[in-house]
Amino acid sequence: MNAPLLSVESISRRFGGFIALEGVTAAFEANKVTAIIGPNGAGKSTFFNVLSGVLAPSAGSIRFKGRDITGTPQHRFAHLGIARSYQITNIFPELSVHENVRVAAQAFRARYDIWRNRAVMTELDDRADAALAAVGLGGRRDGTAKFLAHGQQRALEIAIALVADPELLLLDEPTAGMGPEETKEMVALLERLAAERTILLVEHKMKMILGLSDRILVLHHGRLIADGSPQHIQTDPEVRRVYLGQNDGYA
Amino acid sequence: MTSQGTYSITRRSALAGLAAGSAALAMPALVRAQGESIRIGFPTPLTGPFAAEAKDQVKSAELAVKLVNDKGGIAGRKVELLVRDDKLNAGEAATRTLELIEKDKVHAVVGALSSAVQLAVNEVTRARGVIYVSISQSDTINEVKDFSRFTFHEALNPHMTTAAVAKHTFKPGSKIAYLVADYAYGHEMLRGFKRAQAAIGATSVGEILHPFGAADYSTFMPQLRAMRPDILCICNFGRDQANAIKQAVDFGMNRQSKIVVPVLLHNQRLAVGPEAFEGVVGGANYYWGLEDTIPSAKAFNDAFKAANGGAYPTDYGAYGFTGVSSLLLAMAAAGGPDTDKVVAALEKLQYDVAKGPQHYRACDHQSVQSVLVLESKKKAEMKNEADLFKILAIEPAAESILRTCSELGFPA
Amino acid sequence: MTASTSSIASVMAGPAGHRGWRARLAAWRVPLSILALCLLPWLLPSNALAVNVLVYGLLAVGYNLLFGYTGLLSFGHAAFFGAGAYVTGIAIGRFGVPWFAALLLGVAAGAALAFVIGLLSIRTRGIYFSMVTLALSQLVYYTALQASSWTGGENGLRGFTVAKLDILGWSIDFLDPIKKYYVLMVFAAAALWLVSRILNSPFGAVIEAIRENETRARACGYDVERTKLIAFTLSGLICALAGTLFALHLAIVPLDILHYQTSGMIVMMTLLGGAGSFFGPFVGALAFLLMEDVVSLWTSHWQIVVGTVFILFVLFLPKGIWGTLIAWRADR
Amino acid sequence: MDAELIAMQLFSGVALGAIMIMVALGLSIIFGMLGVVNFAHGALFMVGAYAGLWIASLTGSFWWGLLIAPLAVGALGMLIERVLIRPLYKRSVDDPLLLTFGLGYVLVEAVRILFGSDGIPFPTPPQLAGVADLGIGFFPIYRLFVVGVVALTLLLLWLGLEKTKFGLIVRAGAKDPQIMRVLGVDIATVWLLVFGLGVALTALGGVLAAPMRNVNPEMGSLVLAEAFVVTVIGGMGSLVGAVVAGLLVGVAISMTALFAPEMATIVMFALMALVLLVRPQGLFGKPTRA
Repeated sequence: MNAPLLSVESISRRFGGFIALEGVTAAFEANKVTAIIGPNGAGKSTFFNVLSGVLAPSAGSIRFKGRDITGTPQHRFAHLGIARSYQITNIFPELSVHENVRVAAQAFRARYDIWRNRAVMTELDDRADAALAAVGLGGRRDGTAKFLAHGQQRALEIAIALVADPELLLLDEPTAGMGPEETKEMVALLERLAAERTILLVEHKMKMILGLSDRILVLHHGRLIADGSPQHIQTDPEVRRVYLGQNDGYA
Repeated sequence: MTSQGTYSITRRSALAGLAAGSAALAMPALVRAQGESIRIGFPTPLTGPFAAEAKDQVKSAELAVKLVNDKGGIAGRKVELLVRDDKLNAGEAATRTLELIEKDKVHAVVGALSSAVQLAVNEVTRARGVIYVSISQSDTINEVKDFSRFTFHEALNPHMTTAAVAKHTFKPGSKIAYLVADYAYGHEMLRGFKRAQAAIGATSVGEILHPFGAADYSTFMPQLRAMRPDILCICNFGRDQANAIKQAVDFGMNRQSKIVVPVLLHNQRLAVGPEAFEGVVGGANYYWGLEDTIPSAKAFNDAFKAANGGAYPTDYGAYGFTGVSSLLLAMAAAGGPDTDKVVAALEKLQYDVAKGPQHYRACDHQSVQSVLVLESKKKAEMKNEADLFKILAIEPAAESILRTCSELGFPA
Repeated sequence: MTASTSSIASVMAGPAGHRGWRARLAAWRVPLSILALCLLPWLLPSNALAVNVLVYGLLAVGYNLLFGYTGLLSFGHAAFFGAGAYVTGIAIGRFGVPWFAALLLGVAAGAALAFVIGLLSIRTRGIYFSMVTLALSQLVYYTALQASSWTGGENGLRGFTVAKLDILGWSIDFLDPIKKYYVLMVFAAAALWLVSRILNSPFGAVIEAIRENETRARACGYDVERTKLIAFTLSGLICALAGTLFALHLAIVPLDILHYQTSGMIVMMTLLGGAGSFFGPFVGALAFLLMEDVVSLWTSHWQIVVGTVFILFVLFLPKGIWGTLIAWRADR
Repeated sequence: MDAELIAMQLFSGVALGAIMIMVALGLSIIFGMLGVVNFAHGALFMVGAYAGLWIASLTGSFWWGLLIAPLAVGALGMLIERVLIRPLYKRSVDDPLLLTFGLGYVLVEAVRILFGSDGIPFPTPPQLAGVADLGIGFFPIYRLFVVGVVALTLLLLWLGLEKTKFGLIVRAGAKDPQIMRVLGVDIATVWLLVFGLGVALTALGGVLAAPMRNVNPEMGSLVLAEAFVVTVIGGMGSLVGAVVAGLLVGVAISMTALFAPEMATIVMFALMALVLLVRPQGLFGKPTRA
């Protein structure tokens, strides 16, 4: 087994008296697609927020490329090589589609430069255009982001994450709220991405996960109750018990 | 049960208020400058807490102008009053004064109610060599630092009022407590009272500085009561004074002590009512009741009442009249608005326009004048709505009640 | 969340839609502004009003950098305006510092104060941010009131009239209203150029991104707090410059300019013109002051007119005068 | 410093806090439910005082003014909510704030036009005039009455919130506005009533304050600043917070008045800055996330 890209060591997260995550330990190898599933309230979002630096764990540690990054401020994560998308569409609504991605690319070039004209940084424009093309939004570059269709906004969000050229891509329900047609396009996009990047995703749509993932983690009540290949997870009795009665899409 | 009229807004009923509102729409401020006329700028706080005083000032100043114009103006030229709202804001006042000087080309400026506004106008007129007759009460303006050859002070200052009030209320051995607004004007009043207190041989039992512009004084009252003073000196102004007096009375301070203020304000007394002010003693530049003893006061009252539907002139309103009148008298003596000549004429002027003889002192241009000491009447003793005060004493005009020129920093 | 995003919608001369004429307008915005400022004294009823438009317009421009572009509703910008004015006045009046050095000192002091207040307030959000800035600026107000030996207290700061300006051997009569206007305008123009430059810079893109979506900006790798602090300081710096110009112009510093009502007025002007647009704040300051000037000559109840106009703007023209014009033009 | 004076000072601080609580409660309840920062709240306090005076002068009795003015001004508040504020709910939080800021100007000026710009006397009701001996010192009977009215109002408010269906909805809504939609409550009506209630509370504060501080058009501006300080210290939207912070600020002011009287105003801003730096959401506020 290779050295893992990302590993978490018995992390917990409490909100007051409520324990959202407890003692989760896992390691993620490079160039694999891993899905995290679990019923509502299982702690998936908390887990994701801890992995992307939004929340610091109450206990435990996170290592990325062998380095301890526990407690690193969130904005540093992008620079480490961890980018994420959100469950609820999270873009810059009043900016143009192109500017949404360009400003994301700019984070690695100039953050506090108040003097130069940003128009001269043409390579950022090119990178933004490339990222937009990769998600199939090349034709909409000059539109205002808030006027995009829902599916296109989701794609834009991935472009924003992608332009950072991250080693680890965290996708929180990338197909949330999408119709079948849009979902199909998104799955195709994810498959293309999976060929070249390490991806962690939270998803509800089981069929999609089973087709896409190399490995699945199952969270329940903040604990990791199963970890293994899709085939293994499908037959795990614990998982079956947890999902009994609420097998939405779980076939 | 309370009788009808205890809670009364009859004095400014809604309808009267509406009338006043529409009258304000037709303010005289729009009078356009003409080539031949002599123009006098008049910044005053038409909006804000002293709007009532300001409106009285405008009426009085207009009366002074009208009386002169009725007699053919000055050297055959009509006099024009350009009223501007300074909003009780020094920056606004300075801007309006600049406009008056630069655009309306006024020959002189009269006005300002607050000390900050007065000092701002003074700064602008001083730099540009424009005559300014100030009608705001402050000690600061007398000092050499803010002296302008072109500025004359028609108003009393705290030094004068406190000296006069103390003379008629403090006694040797009196125990005096002070409640003082914590800003320059408050400190000036305190300084004046304490100087008089030392001269008379009274003693201070405590001083409390309160934040300028406070609405509630209840937290100071237990301490003041505990001091057990014979006299409580409330050294603040306007709304602060009205609230402080009212709350002191609520706490029963008036039963154990005499309440004394440097300046007893006509309009504040109206705004607060006779009950709270009953027996309060304070100084004033003018009260219409002077007409019994002073002929010029009678003439002013009559002219004012005739011009304003029978309304009586007020203390701060009278400043508008005496200030503008003294300027116009000097202009008449100088034969026109030429600045140097008018300054020379003002320096020589002896005038009696509403309150007995006055003149401007040479060193600081302070008007030497009498100070009235008034006591607020009981409701039962009031003969009419305007019968507010009893004149306890008139401290006659004399340079001896001013700070000396050398004390103010002027070369001997 | 904090931003008045709806009000700002599509106002920005940003790259979205209708790029042609808006991009051209954006490219020419500094020369156009300077041209308008050059004409101002000849279009307005008085020079004093023209200088006020210049000073308050610049103040609103500085404020707009924070409110319109970064999306932070500060209620404490009077503090930076006042700090610039007081420090300039004290430097000239008490220490005899040459006017230009005093101006620089005033700007530096305002920026430093903004940095400190920013440092304390940035970590609060939304309405709490507005309230903390309000509270801290009121502390500045009371400090100035108490430190009367330095500031003149309630009487205001006086005694620093600059009658003549010596610039490279030239002597300019600074009491001459027109000459004074153009001298002050040079500084305002320089500040406008600086603001335009900031808005065009990479940093300008970052603050807009933060206004649009703070969470997203953070996930993109931007240190949101630090960026806001820099924006806050720059905004304070421009407002402090407006304060120094105000002090040089009036030769007094009234205590009232530190009061929170001044902060409220800045917000009103910015909104009236159009937050988040380059020209908006100046248009707002012009409209506000002209309205106040004209209406207060007509009636002493000018506040009811100003208040009503403001309510109508919030209800029906939330993009402000300039923003509405731009949006209307964009729909053609 | 003798103990009686300190006890007296504490008591006057509590009495001072009572009026602040009335104003801050209305501000907080409106913010908590509607998310509206009401900058016209001080002006409505002043309108309450004038309404009380007007009604008292019509009826010849303070008591009618005390009873009717809050209801009348509360109705005015509902009108304001319905006509001016409701169109803004879909917009950013800044918009109602800015609108009410302008509304404050309009209300103050309207009162100046109707009643003149200088103040009007508002005598203490004769039944409540005079001072009472508290054992530790003398205190105006009227101020004791004010403390009593505020306490009674708080009690009624508490009962209303705890024991009635409307109270249940308000409490649920203040915790999480989303839940109201889920429950299928007619939010528009609830918001209308809550706004009216908040305004009525501040108007009651205005009528109560009038006999202590006189009545003038600017009386609301200082009160607004105090109410903001109290609400923010307590935590915007928290009713318990408004009460606790009101008492805290009142006592802080009265204690400052004893030891450094000239700092009595600045102390509340300093207190607010301090609280926010340590606890950005206020003492009882919910943490906010952007």
